[in-house]
Amino acid sequence: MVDQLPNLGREAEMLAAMGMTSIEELFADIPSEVRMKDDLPLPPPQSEEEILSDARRLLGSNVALGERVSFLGAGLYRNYVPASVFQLVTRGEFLTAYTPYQPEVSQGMLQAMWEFQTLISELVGLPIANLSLYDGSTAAAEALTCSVRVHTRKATQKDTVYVSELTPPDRLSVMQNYCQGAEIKIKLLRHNDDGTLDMDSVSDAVGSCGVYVEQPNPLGLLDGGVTQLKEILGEHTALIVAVQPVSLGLVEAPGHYGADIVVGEGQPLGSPITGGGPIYGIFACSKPYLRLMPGRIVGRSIDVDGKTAYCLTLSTREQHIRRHRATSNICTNETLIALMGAMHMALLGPEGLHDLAVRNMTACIMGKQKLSTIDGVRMPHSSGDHFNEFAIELPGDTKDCLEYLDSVGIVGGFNLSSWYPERTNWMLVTFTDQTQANHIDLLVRHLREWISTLEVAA
Amino acid sequence: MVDQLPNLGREAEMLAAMGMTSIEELFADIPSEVRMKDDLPLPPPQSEEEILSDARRLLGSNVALGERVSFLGAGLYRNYVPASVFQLVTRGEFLTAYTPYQPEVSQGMLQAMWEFQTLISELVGLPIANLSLYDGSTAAAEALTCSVRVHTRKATQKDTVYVSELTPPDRLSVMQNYCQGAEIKIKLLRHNDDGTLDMDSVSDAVGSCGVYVEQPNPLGLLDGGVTQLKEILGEHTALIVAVQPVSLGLVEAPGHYGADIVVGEGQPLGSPITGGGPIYGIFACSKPYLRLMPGRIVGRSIDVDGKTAYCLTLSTREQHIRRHRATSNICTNETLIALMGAMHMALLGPEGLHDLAVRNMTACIMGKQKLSTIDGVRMPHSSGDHFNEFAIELPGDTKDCLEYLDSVGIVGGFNLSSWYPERTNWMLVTFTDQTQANHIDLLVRHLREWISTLEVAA
Amino acid sequence: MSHLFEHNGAKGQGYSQPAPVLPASEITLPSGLIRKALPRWPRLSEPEMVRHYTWLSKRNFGIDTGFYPLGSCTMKHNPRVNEVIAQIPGIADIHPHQPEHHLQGLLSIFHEMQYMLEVCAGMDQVTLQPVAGAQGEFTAVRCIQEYFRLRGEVQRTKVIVPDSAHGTNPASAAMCGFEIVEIPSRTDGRIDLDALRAVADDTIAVMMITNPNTLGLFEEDILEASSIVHGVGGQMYYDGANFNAILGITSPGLMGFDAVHFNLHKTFSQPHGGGGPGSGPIGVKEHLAQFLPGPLVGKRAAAGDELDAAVDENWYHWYQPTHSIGKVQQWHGNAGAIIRCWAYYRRYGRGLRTMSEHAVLNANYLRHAIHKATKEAGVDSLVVDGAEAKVAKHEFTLSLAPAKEAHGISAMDVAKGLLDMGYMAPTVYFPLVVPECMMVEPTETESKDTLDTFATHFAEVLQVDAETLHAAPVTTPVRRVDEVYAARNLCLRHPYDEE
Amino acid sequence: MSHLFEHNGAKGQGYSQPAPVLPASEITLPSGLIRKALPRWPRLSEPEMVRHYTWLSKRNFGIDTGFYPLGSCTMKHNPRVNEVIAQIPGIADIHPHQPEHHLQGLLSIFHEMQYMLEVCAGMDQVTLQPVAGAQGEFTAVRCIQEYFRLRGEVQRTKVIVPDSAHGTNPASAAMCGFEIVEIPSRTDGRIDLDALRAVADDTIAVMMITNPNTLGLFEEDILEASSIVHGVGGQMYYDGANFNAILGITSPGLMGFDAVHFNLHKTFSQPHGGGGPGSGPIGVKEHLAQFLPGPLVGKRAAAGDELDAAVDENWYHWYQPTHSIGKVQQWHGNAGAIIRCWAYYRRYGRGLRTMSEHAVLNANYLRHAIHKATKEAGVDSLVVDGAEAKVAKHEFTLSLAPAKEAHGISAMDVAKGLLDMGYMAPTVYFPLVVPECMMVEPTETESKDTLDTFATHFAEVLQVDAETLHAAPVTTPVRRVDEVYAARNLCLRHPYDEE
Ligand SMILES: Cc1ncc(COP(=O)(O)O)c(C=O)c1O
Ligand SMILES: Cc1ncc(COP(=O)(O)O)c(C=O)c1O
Repeated sequence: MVDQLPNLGREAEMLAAMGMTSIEELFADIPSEVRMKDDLPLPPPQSEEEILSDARRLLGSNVALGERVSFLGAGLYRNYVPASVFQLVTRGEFLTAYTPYQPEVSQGMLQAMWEFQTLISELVGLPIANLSLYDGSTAAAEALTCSVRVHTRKATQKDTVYVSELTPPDRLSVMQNYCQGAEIKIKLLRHNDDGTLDMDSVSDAVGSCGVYVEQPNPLGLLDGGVTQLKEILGEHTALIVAVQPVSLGLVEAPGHYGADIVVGEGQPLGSPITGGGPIYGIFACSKPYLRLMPGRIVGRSIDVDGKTAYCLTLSTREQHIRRHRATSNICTNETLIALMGAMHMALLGPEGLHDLAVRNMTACIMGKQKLSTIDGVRMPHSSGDHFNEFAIELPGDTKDCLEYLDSVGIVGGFNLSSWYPERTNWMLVTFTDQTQANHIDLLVRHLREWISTLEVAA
Repeated sequence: MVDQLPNLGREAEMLAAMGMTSIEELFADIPSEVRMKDDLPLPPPQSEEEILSDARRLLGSNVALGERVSFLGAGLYRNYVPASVFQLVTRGEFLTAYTPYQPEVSQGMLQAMWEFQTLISELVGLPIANLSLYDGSTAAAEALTCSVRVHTRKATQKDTVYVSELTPPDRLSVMQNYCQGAEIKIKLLRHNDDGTLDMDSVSDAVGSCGVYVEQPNPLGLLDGGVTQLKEILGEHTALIVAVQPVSLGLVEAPGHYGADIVVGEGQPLGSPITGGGPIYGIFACSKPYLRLMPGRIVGRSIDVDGKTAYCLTLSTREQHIRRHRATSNICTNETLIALMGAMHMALLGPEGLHDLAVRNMTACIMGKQKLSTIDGVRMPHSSGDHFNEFAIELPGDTKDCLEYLDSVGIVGGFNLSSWYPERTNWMLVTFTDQTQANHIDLLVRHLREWISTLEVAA
Repeated sequence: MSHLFEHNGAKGQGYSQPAPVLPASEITLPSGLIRKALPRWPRLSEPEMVRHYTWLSKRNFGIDTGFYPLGSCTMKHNPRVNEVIAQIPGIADIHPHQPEHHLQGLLSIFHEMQYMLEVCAGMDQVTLQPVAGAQGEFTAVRCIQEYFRLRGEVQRTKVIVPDSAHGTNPASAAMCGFEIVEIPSRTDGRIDLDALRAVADDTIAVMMITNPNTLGLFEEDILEASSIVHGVGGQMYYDGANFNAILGITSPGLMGFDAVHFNLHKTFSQPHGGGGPGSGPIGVKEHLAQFLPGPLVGKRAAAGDELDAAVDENWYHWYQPTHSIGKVQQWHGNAGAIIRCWAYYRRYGRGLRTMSEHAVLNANYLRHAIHKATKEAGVDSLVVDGAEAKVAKHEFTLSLAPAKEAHGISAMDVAKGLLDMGYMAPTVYFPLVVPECMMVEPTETESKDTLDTFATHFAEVLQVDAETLHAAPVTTPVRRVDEVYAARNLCLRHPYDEE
Repeated sequence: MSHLFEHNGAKGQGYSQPAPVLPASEITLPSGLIRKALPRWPRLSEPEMVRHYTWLSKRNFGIDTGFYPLGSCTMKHNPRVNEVIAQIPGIADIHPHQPEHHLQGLLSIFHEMQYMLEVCAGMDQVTLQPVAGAQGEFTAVRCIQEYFRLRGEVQRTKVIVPDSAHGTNPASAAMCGFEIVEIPSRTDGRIDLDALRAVADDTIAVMMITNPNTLGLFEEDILEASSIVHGVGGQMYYDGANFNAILGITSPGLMGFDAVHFNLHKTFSQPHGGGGPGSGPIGVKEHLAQFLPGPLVGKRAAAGDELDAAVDENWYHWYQPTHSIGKVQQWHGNAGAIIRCWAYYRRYGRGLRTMSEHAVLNANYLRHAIHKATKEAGVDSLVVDGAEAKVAKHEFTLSLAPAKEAHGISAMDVAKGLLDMGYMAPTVYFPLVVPECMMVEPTETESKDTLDTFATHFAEVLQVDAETLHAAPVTTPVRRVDEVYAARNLCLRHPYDEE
């Protein structure tokens, strides 16, 4: 620890300057009743080398996806992040800064975030983007409360929002937690057997404050119906669309078919999965939502010399000004990860985004082509187009199948029964830019083998 | 490759501005007789991802020492380089700069190198240090030619230097290459059976231009005799001592016992082994050698406002000014690696250097203690003190032994027969700050096992 | 180039990628789903991108570039090995849905972090899920809300928050649907027990406090406050933003709190990254543990067939608290930040107390040094301490009210003057109870020399005439930024040709 | 803190380490060997160290911070993935003495690099051992020396070097013991065939040339020069510093050279690191191959028991050339640099020619743009081209002689003026054949926009009055540095108290 404390060994000198003789005097104001009597029951201090070696041992025992052939996605996508992104984002000036309260010495981060806002705005087709929420789930949750704040006055279904029934329960749970304080009712939108939204069910949502759907949906399906929703819902219900941002290199931007708010897990742009965090939540909206939206936002301004300068703006929405009437409690957000996103987007450029989307989508198409050759594997939504992933129905229990694949070194996919308990034989298989043709062949081979063991057992 | 060429796709526009229509016009001055007729017989361009993946595959197939228990040193020592060193040295301002020809915008590197000179100067106990040579061997070679330049006029053994007979042949070969142009005769100094320098042999060197010895010597031995050499040699013969710099946390600095030039492999301070390069060569000397020494050097100066400023100085010694009368041909050197050294030294501080030396030396002592318990293993120089390493004599062929150890995952040490062909059963075993007690136990156990297989075979 | 969007290289100038596994022509999206026009992103080659972000970084101030005494934010040094650790594939490249036997290393670290935070805070159970302090507050208040719901105490609709509290406290409580009862602080920012007694009744669910408070003073009456709130059946919530002052010396548990959040990015040095990411675990007493968001990490002896994947003799596993409120982040929180904070805590281990001692030593030393330097410079009449207290904790406040009165120099002027001297400015105008406030937190990782020099420079700034200071900063990449202009002329994205 | 040695924390303030495996008391060195006083190194904590070097870095100019048109140095962008690759343990953590079956990956890359350089240079055998261009020159001249020794041509004691050559050329030849015969260049820096003929006789061992030459012009008479030297039995040596101009278009082999060095750090973008490291492989024709320093990497079909450790169907192995001169670096050269350069070459593969085309395109475009901009600004009379040639190759020279004459503005003044505009200055006063010379090499990784802006700024600098320019730079961390003072008042290390 000495390497972190420059004044270790100088205590006496410093205390003497204050006319004191012991550190204890500095804590005289802490009553003895609340004092800790014993040392903390923790291990002794370690040196950098020892910590690193423990970290290597412990984290080394985790199975990193890169060591395996992996088909696990379900909301987080292993993508390649260019080397320059890491090297630039760890520059101390970015890494060790705080929220840019003093804009004069924080122009770098402020401008980078203003550029990030522009990149996201262009990506999703909406004029406004904030500089990140915690993740896709909190972005979705904040979108719901935001839609209620904007629309509930004129809504016929007051304090009510509709959410696709396919929404993963963990995401839905976050929404519920965020919505319960404002007493918002969350109702579910049904889907058809082919995976598409049930348009009758959508009609029920007319007059509510907001409708939340995902495109691609949680099972990877690209649903043409989603582009029709705004027409059905009209202007007094917020259409909230959650996206996999990379898909927007091929798929129409929700802002272009009427979405009022676009949210999403920003992770596939610029960030490794990192066990699910830190990642960043995308939040973009149209003008009517601006003053009731959550999160920080950067504006372009001028300095006293008239020079272009950037600063945080519209902070009267925020907790540090408006306190309990704030549009959100968010303070620390995910700026640095959003910065990685910005860097990745800057490197990709429009055509690069397109290429990346093509790589993801063609890998998925190849997956569909090859998996469809397996006897016993059914594709419930095979009629649609998929991005990154699709559901399959197996001739046996998904848990068994995943364990079998694990035993041959394949991370097989996601067990959909943990989202939809009745679907014990469903599995979500994911393909990304990192998927190679031979990975898919390996999966096919071992799925076949697993199925043959079932047949033997039967 | 497109990501590296900003003007790809803009060729026509740029050519047009020059009144040209094809790239070919820019090469009109290259006669057709010397034109390449065919495309280069090389593979197609690759993307960053593909290159990285090939690099991971190819380099991943190498056996990194960290994957094994290793006792291989013999001039390069695997040490721990603090994390901050890598993060700071790769900052673009350092990494992508060139030699500081324009001092006004290169103060960072200039000052860091001036500080490096001071750190080395203090470390070895001599007033002058340059800002690196290529490696320990070229530093040693340049020290020899430097000693001749300084002393040959008054020397009784003109153009003659003496070098310890233990000097590893690869290092000696570099010296020979550097010395032959100036027609310098390299004679050998003998060693006693206990590994120490033969002092009679040293007397032969009186009147020569320079004497080169290593402390610790190539077999790890710390030789008290080395501290007596200057007295024997007198002022007209340069005493050149090569050091393992970490040892100077415990062992007397050569400058303090009369060395005129200190050289060494800087690598153990700040640099990973990296297959033997880039590393950096230390070169320090006393005043009389200053104007005839090789390499760049930084001086403290002032700017027009009288502010402290740094710049390259004494460049009239160098090839870009003095051309064929230069003291060396060196131009590009190892500045960035020396910077890593400076950072490591700055982090260590005096006590940290001492601690690091203690860790290296006690590991070596433990190695001696434990290996000495093995029947059949002889320690030819056991009476002396060792730093990092010592030689053992085995009851069988070292090559066999190393192969056996390799088969159980141990990088056993260095086969001394490749330096001293007659010593087929000698092995140099190395212990560093990274050596753990259980590593040594493992070595002992497997050496015993190997020896027992010999006995069975016999 | 002044901004990213001025770069517009030829098509395909971006980052080059390997070919797709199938030709793009295999994609047959219906036209309604096909994107018509790609985003108008810039086109940069790698050299241009590297230079752009290097340039931006040089226009940004971080701890690495200078002293950052931003009160309440604990801008301490971020050890570099932690960044190396966070890049190990066993954390960077793992998926939260992998099976437990793929993640024993991660789970064991999570378990160790839960335990460490529990013993440091004197709490019974910690969850690592919340990803920032504010989310921790929200999560804990949600848990307490469910606790009361289950007990049928639905009349508890109010949360008490001192007026000096951080804005996230009332915002988080309001998000849960509570009514906020703001009580005035005393002039030293300390809690006014009478004001508390006046509002304490059985409609109170929670009281939220920071200790040391936002003036950097320890609430000596904290046990009394706790007993008032507990007396009416309410719960005590500890805002852990100032935990750096008391670690190993006292704990929220000993002070009578029922729940607490940690700002790991402050106390345990996850780099702040220009505004995030953070990590905001919460700890609670036994009676609240069943309401925490899940899953939590438990451990039990490893079974024989588990030993292969185990990291020690234990098996670490996820489990759900029985009455869990559900989730507040979809995954397992900011795992990457937690790993860094684990590496940070390991450096100190049981010696964490030393960290807090030095944080408090440095703060008091700097407070002393500033008063000494201003006295020696004869400008001590221009600045007074924000509180009359012999000792501060890890931060302290100054009031520039006298300077304002005498010379028209505001706290903001002094802040901008300090920027010109190469410092980040302390927090200004917070807390509001101190007029023309500057809130100074040096942290334990600043050297005595830095503190001495800062004190001298602070005194120097006070000697600058008002006109010059109003014009400060002059040495920064831009000069004083017009925040009103920004709000009046909203420009939240590059306007392209629309300007 | 203005320098490292002002940091003097308490004892043990450095980087903390694990305990040694045995107590220090086990060390029993005789007193004569024990160090009496530790070096007077500074004592810094990690936060202080990080801030110190961050601060220093901010006072340094690199390619990442701005345009770096330093002629002859090829300051191109350094792709970032190469740095990631160089940190892979399979290169960073390997020892040159490991057995071949531990290093098949490394050896295969070395083999590929030997091959790639051979085909690019039109040579028969490459060694990667020399660690810089100058060492490459030395090594090649040594090989030629041994070649002649073996042939008994000991009368060849001279090396011809044009007066425009880089200083390392004569220095390297002199180190080998050769006498230097300097021949004058023509005014365009090109070789004077008559001057060459005048000195060419059977005492000549080698002629060393760069092509394109130091003025950036292609030596159109190169075949004639080669045949003159070969005619008297001498060898032709190609200084590869300017290889970036011709890769894939022509080759030293086609031009009649017998030996060549590569500055991998220039052409193949090992970052220059403030002065190094570099890598200076050499290539030679068949007749010289046996003299190369060893070991070289060869390949053969892998045997059955080797396939486990093999990276493909081949076995890569070290071998010694029969008449090897021995070694010039103790290990295998700068392996870490070679790996980076391998990664660099792989980006282009057979498309390396495009790289050279763009290097030449950019240089000619910039040359054109500067003349256009100075013309438009009406200051074209102040600067003329260093050579009368329709096209330059990858660099070009300008002469500020008219500016000097007309206004007393020297090349150095213009250089310093450019620093004030945020650029690294071009190389100045080299080559000497151009009066008041500036040597400009933009490289292929600069955008057209950067070149255009630089041209405009260049013209602007020429419009600044002489007095102002003499005082430049004013915006840099320090102003014009007194190099004479430095040499007269030698201060080569921190003086401690001795000052
Ligand atoms: C006192 C206090 N409480 C709560 C918070 C909110 O924490 P976070 O920013 O991590 O959400 C802060 C952050 O600045 C704080 O200073
Ligand atoms: C023309 C020329 N030749 C040779 C060299 C020497 O190469 P190095 O610096 O790699 O030793 C240089 C380096 O600047 C050069 O420009």
